[in-house]
Amino acid sequence: GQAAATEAPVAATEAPVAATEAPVAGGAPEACADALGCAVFEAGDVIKIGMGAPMTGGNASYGIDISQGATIAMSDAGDIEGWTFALDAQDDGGTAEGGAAVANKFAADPAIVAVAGHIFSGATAAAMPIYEKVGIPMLSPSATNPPLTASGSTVFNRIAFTDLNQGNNAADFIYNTLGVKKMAVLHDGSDYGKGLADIVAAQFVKDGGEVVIEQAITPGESDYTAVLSTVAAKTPDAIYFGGYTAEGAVLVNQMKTTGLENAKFFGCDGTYGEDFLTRTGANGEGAYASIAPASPDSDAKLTFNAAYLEKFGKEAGSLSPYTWAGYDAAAALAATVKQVAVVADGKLYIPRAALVAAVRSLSNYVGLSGTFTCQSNGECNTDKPQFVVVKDGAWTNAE
Amino acid sequence: MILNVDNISVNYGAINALRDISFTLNEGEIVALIGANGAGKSTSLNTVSGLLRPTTGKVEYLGSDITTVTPQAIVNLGIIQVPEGRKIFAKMSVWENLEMGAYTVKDRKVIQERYEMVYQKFPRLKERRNQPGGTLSGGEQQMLAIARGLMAGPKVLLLDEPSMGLSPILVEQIFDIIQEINKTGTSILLVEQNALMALAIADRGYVLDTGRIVLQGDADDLLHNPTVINAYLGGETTD
Amino acid sequence: MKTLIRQSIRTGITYGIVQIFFILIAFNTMVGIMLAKISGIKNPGEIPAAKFLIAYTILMGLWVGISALSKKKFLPAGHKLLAGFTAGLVSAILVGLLELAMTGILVNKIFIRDFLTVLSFDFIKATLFGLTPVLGIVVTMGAIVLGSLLAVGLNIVTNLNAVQEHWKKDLSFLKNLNDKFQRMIRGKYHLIWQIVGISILAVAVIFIPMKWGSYWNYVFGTVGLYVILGLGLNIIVGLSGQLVLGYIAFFAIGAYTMALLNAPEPHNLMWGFWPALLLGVLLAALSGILLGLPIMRLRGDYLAIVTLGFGEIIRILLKSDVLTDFTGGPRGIQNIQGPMLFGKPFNSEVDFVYLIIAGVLLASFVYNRLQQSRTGRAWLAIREDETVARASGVDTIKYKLLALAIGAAFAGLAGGIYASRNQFTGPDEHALMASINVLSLIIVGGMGNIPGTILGAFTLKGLPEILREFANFRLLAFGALLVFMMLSRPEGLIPSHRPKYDEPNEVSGEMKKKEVPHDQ
Amino acid sequence: MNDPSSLPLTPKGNNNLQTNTNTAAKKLQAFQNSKFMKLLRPILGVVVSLYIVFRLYQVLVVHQEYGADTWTRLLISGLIIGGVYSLIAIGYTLVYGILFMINFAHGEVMMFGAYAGLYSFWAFKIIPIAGDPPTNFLNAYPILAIILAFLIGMTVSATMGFFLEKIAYRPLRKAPRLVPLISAIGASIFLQNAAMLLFSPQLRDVTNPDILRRGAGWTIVINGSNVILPYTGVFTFILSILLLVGLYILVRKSKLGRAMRATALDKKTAALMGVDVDSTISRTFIISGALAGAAGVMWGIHNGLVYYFVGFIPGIKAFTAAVLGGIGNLPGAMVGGLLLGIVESMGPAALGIDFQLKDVLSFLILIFVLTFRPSGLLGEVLSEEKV
Amino acid sequence: MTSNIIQVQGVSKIFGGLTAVNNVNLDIAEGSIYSIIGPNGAGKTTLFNCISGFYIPDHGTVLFQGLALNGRSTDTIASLGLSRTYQNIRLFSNLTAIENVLVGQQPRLKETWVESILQTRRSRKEEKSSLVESFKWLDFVGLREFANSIAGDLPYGAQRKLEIARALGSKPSLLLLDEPTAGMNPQETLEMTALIRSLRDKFNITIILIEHDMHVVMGISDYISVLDFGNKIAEGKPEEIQHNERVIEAYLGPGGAALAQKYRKKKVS
Ligand SMILES: Nc1ncnc2c1ncn2[C@@H]1O[C@H](COP(=O)(O)OP(=O)(O)OP(=O)(O)O)[C@@H](O)[C@H]1O
Ligand SMILES: Nc1ncnc2c1ncn2[C@@H]1O[C@H](COP(=O)(O)OP(=O)(O)OP(=O)(O)O)[C@@H](O)[C@H]1O
Ligand SMILES: [Mg+2]
Ligand SMILES: [Mg+2]
Repeated sequence: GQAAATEAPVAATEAPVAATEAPVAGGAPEACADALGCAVFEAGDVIKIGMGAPMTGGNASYGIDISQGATIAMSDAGDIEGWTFALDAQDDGGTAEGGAAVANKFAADPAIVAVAGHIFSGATAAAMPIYEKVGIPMLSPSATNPPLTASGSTVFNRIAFTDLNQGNNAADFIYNTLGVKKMAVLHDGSDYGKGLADIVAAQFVKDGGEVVIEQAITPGESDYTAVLSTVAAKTPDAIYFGGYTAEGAVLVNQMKTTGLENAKFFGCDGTYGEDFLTRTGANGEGAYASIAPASPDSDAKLTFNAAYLEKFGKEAGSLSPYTWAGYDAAAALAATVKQVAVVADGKLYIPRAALVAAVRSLSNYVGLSGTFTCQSNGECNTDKPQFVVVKDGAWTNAE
Repeated sequence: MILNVDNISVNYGAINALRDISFTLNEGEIVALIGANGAGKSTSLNTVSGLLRPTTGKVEYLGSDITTVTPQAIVNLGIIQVPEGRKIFAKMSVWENLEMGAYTVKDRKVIQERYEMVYQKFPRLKERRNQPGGTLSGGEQQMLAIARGLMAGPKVLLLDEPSMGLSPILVEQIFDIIQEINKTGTSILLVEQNALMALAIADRGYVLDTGRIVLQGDADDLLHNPTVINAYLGGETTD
Repeated sequence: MKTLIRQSIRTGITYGIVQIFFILIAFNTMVGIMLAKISGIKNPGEIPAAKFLIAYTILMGLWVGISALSKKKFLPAGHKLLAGFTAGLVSAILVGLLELAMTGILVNKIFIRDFLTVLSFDFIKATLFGLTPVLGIVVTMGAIVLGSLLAVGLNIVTNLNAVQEHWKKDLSFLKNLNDKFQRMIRGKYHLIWQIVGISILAVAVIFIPMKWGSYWNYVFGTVGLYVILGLGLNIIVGLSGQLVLGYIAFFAIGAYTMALLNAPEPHNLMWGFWPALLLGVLLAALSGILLGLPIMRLRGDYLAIVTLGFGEIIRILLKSDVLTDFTGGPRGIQNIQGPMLFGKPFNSEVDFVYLIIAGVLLASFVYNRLQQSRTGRAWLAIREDETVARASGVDTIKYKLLALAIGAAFAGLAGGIYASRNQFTGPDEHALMASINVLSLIIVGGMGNIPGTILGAFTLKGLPEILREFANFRLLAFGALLVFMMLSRPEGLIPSHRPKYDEPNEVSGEMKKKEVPHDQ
Repeated sequence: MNDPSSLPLTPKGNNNLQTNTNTAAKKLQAFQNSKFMKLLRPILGVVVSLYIVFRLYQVLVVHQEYGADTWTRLLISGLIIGGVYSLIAIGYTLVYGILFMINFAHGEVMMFGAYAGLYSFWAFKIIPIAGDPPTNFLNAYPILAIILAFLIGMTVSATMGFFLEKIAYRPLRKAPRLVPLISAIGASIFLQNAAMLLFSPQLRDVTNPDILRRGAGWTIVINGSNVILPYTGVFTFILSILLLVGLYILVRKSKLGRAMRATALDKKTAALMGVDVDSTISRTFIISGALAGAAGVMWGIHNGLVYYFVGFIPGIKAFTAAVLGGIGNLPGAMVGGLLLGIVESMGPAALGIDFQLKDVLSFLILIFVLTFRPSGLLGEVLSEEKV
Repeated sequence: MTSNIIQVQGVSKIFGGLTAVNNVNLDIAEGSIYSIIGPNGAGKTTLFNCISGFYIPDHGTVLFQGLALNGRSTDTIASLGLSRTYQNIRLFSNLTAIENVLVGQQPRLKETWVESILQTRRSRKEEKSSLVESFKWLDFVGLREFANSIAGDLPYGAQRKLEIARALGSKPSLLLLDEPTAGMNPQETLEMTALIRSLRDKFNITIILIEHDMHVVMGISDYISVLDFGNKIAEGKPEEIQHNERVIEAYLGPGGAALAQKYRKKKVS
């Protein structure tokens, strides 16, 4: 731990309870008097926001991309009377084992006040109980697994778009607005994709439609003609896909050669993005996606995109669809930290319990990827989805 | 002197397998190396072939130093070894094994002639030319090993226990063949457990014991040397 | 002389290429940042100050120089100077050429980042230390040559070769230590020493975890679990010689048995920890036998790929749609409970460390006893030559299945504890890479012995934690270290020895076993 | 020789016979156990076959789920996927056949080949060629561009193969067998991450020349539905057959091939025949690398996506294919690859199970095949070992 | 002593088109030293493989102590008391000599793996006794000093002896030796002959021997069978075989000393 907080050794090695007395002894503000205490920063220290993300392995593009987005948020966040923010992105490989390791590391680091993550649900599930013990609030940009918010955790929140909301609305839209009666439902076998696909399928049947076939594909491949051929044999009017752009684009391309040239493709927020357009080209024309309603191409977003390109040499969104959410999660946390931070005797105190509560009561925070108000269970992005369609090579509003 | 081994020592890790031994082979000679198990006979041959590097001393072939030359280059020079334990390429057919023997020979016609030659010497191999080498009987494998050595057209032939596992009648044939080869101008360094026979056909002999040369001289003299008779001939003599 | 120069040039080219590669992956700024942090700067930013980059460049030069002089202990100083300088210069020229090209990109404002991502203009400027291009290149080359000269000086003054040789040839101090240790606990006062030793160990084991803090407890807990896994796989691969690549499947079976029986979702069975653990161990062993039965005739790599397939089958089934209702699908299972012992619930990392230490001790005990018995020898015989082992009266099928079953049981044990400690398990935990990690750890540590397995587990699971500082260079470094370790110590960090048997003294019945060095 | 009178055996007695017949009864039980082992395989065979027949009956006759058009599509898809697997598997098998070593980094060598192909096409696309309308090198001389891309890809991968062997495997020639495997795994991890850091983790699209557009192909009408036979797929398939035939001739007929086989069987004796073992092994890696490079470029052309992880899954699959066919056996690799491809694409449909389980299916087939033919489909049968 | 320990009844083994062993019958009396000789490729090793269970004969049966061996696995056969050595040495070459012999003891041990873990009294006793025995067998073949050497590093002759020690570990009543003196010099061959003889004399182990060295064969055999092209062409006492025309023609030739004389004459002339 590089943070030179005086209480660092105590907090790092002892159970968190021991932190209670320390700040009080140092003449700290009253807010630090509870069981979780405060994170204390000397002059020149950096306030760290953690992020557990897959930085290596097959899913590294998500971790790298989201952390890059969050990095920009840190420099945009400014300072609290001279104390600046920094992102500490650690590799959790996207797995529970890594998630718990990173969480334990963060929990032992007194300079980490909040975590913008984790990125994958497995890692998040394993990390949650650890943060719970030490009072580090989480704000995940992308962990969408529904039960995460059902376990009664006080620290876990997410700005990821809720699957239930997105799925039910998408099914209604497909059945009612698009008038599709026979649909095939595909997903990539991930908790996100499958979760969404299951919701859509159930709602679609409830609406009165027929799900002609449900199939899971193996992610990471680039030839899905076999699955698509069997899907084609059921002559669906549309295909719903829960998953990400990498596979979604391949599906769209290969639909044209497998007898599905007349079926509509309906994706989700995971398949939305510029990348989908470049990868599908003419094949992508008419493909749908459902996204969290954003202020489309607001000035802030354009600024961000430019900064991202300048800094990382890539168009924002070309590595994953969650860049902006990554920015939002980190930025929202920094903003919340600013709310609760107290400066006294040349030190900065961040009361942990107050921060946990403050994140949970985030309200009407306008980010790049939506406007967030956290519910009591930690769901912060519950707006109705917006439906978009590719028209003349660009995403346009479908309603 | 076609081959001159000068004061070489060879180690396997900590084990000294050869300690300062020297021997020579003259043009057209048969020289026998005899000695108990583990005396270092095979080690000597492997050193000449370049498979092992001596820690001291040198090996000379026709006057030039070949101590650090690679095994394949040594083969190209015409020094061919028929290794101990046959070392047949088990999954290659008899024919392919022979073809490997002629690996360094460029001329197809020469190879063809040599085929005829070895098939004539070992008709059994001709019968079995498409059988995988690994399924041959022990003795058949030994024939193949020798035949494979001949395919290269050696100038110096290093034979490591060529009579091992052969039936008595074949042993006779093998020794006949060795002499025949020798007559066509190939110098032969012969390692044998069958010391009696080896010394019988050899011009000169060396006796190795735990990595040292303990006796050397004319083959006939060695045959009558009481030490040799007791230790290596099992008390048996030819007279 | 000529060969010396040629060798040095070759070294220079090799390391020049390595340095170019490092720059193209921005390893220089990464190291620069670390140097800055070491020197006390708390927030060095994305691109470190020029002095740190210069320091990095000198370090690179030092590396070139050391490498050029390795294995050249007995050269005269002049020759060393020549060799070091040549190598340094050659690599400096190569790096200079790269920087020249980078300057071209900078000056002509070419956007090349689609091909090579890191080459942003800022980065190029930083690599040139913020100086003018010409000056930057000169400084770079100078720094590299300076580094290599430093290496020459170091080489002359100190004996760097000794360090390398130590690493390569003998970790003999470890062996000496062990010998001393053995003598102590078997010698005259062995009882006293044993009591003292055990109490010290017990005190250490009980109190140290309390001091570590939860992060290191977590890390060492994981290491401990991998020791158990390593011992299990050692029985299968190291002793009985069956190359199993899907070993983590048994771990998954243990973990899922624990999860399904003990967690509220999806079945709400709420078994206790201990019965669930026991059942997990048994099921893992059983699945080892079931996997073994049809493939007993397979050898070597055929076995490897089949078991790899088995691992994948288990993983895919766990997350598949068909079994979602039963296994929780891709979401995995949460809220797995810890054990109760003497009325105290286990819920912190520290508690689990004790549990894991107990597991490691149990596994080591079983492993050790088996290895030194008839069973262990039967396995070794199978490993060496299955056909002959069989003809010598070893029921090879029985013993191979036994090895699979016991090895799998170890994995089941580790899996159960793991799931309970993390309170979560999901299908992607049990992917191929995890199996490969276990296999690597037993080979890196030294196959077939307990200390090797422990050291291997520390290396394989501890090293990536230490390498965390390297961020996304972490696995790159890890891969390189894996290759390096194999090249420099192919027998593993602690090579196995064949036990030495003395003829038993029939009167006292005392049996002694000592170790003799042996390369397998 | 020592005095043997104190030896454990009962001298001159018939006790031996006694104890032996006593144990004989017990051993008879063991015998029955082994009989069970022997019956296991036929039973397994019958059960599995019956199940497959039953499922096929259900899918094909009872439900008639898919028509001829679908089956044709599935077959085409399977053959193409299989062709790619074969191409990678050949490289695996070649190295395995010589060093008995699983070159775990083969998939990564292929990945670098794929990047080389990708970048070549990009570069060709940038080079302008005047004309009406103005075009670029890629589309003006597509055949040349493709050949060049292959050459570049194969050179890059061959060089990598060469250095991989030299740095990571050669020093381990005498080490225990698993050691080079771990070294290979380390190399594989290293190369993956090196590519990720060099080229960024982004997924890239390969720009094909227009004549080889992805998705375009010959159209066959079956059951009134258009079945497309994609150009890229056919290209892939033909290329892998050509490379296989060429390689087979090389290994079976050429002197290098014979040296390779001899080296595989016994390095020391091969050296005694005049074979340069080091250079033979180097050349093997160069050839295997070149094949991986070709596979990589091919992968880019047909599948379109290139990223740092692209070699991993095909690498595993290809290895499976090589084993299925009998590892070390070139035609075996081809057969294994094609079979695997077909099982993956047609298997789930034919048996009426989820496509998600296609890998389960292929590994089950692998286990099943190896249960009956322990050395793969075309591997030599080790029925009775000569001792 | 007169009962037949092993009966080979009409055994044939065919490889592809090649009949390696053709309808061979052998009756081998308990306690005898029985040699099988014949030209290279006659089928001797193949016959051994059929007896010891490596090959399943295409025709015929092998009865061991009245029990049919057909189709039994080699480990079962070994536990019945039939051990062998190999023409091409097959030791566990990375294990020490003593460990090799310990493995040879496997069929007589009863210790189960559970007992191994718990180290019950029985298992400790058994471990100890098997170690004692192994050392005695090593002593017997003269390899006591090599007990803790790696088997693969031993000299060739020592490896052959070690194979015998390993085979003896299971207290066999029948021992098959495939060319035990191959690669040994005459002196060592004499020692080996004495060793084989003492095995029979002291421990009543029946021995079947394949050998090309006629000194050995004629010196110690009670009875000899001759194979040629898979067929048994002759059998009888050593003296009978030595003078059998057909055997001399197919196999024996003029004999070692006579041969040597022949060459020496050639050389002199
Ligand atoms: N690879 C090896 N590793 C260690 N020691 C070895 C090795 N090869 C041979 N030795 C040892 O070196 C010594 C000489 O062995 P060598 O094989 O040369 O003997 P030899 O005279 O050919 O014996 P034989 O008649 O048994 O073939 C022996 O003590 C042997 O144990
Ligand atoms: N597995 C096999 N496949 C094909 N042919 C074989 C096989 N095993 C042995 N043979 C052939 O059967 C014949 C008999 O072989 P065997 O090994 O029994 O001979 P042998 O009598 O032991 O000869 P030697 O004294 O030379 O060892 C040989 O011609 C051999 O080539
Ligand atoms: Mg020898
Ligand atoms: Mg034989």
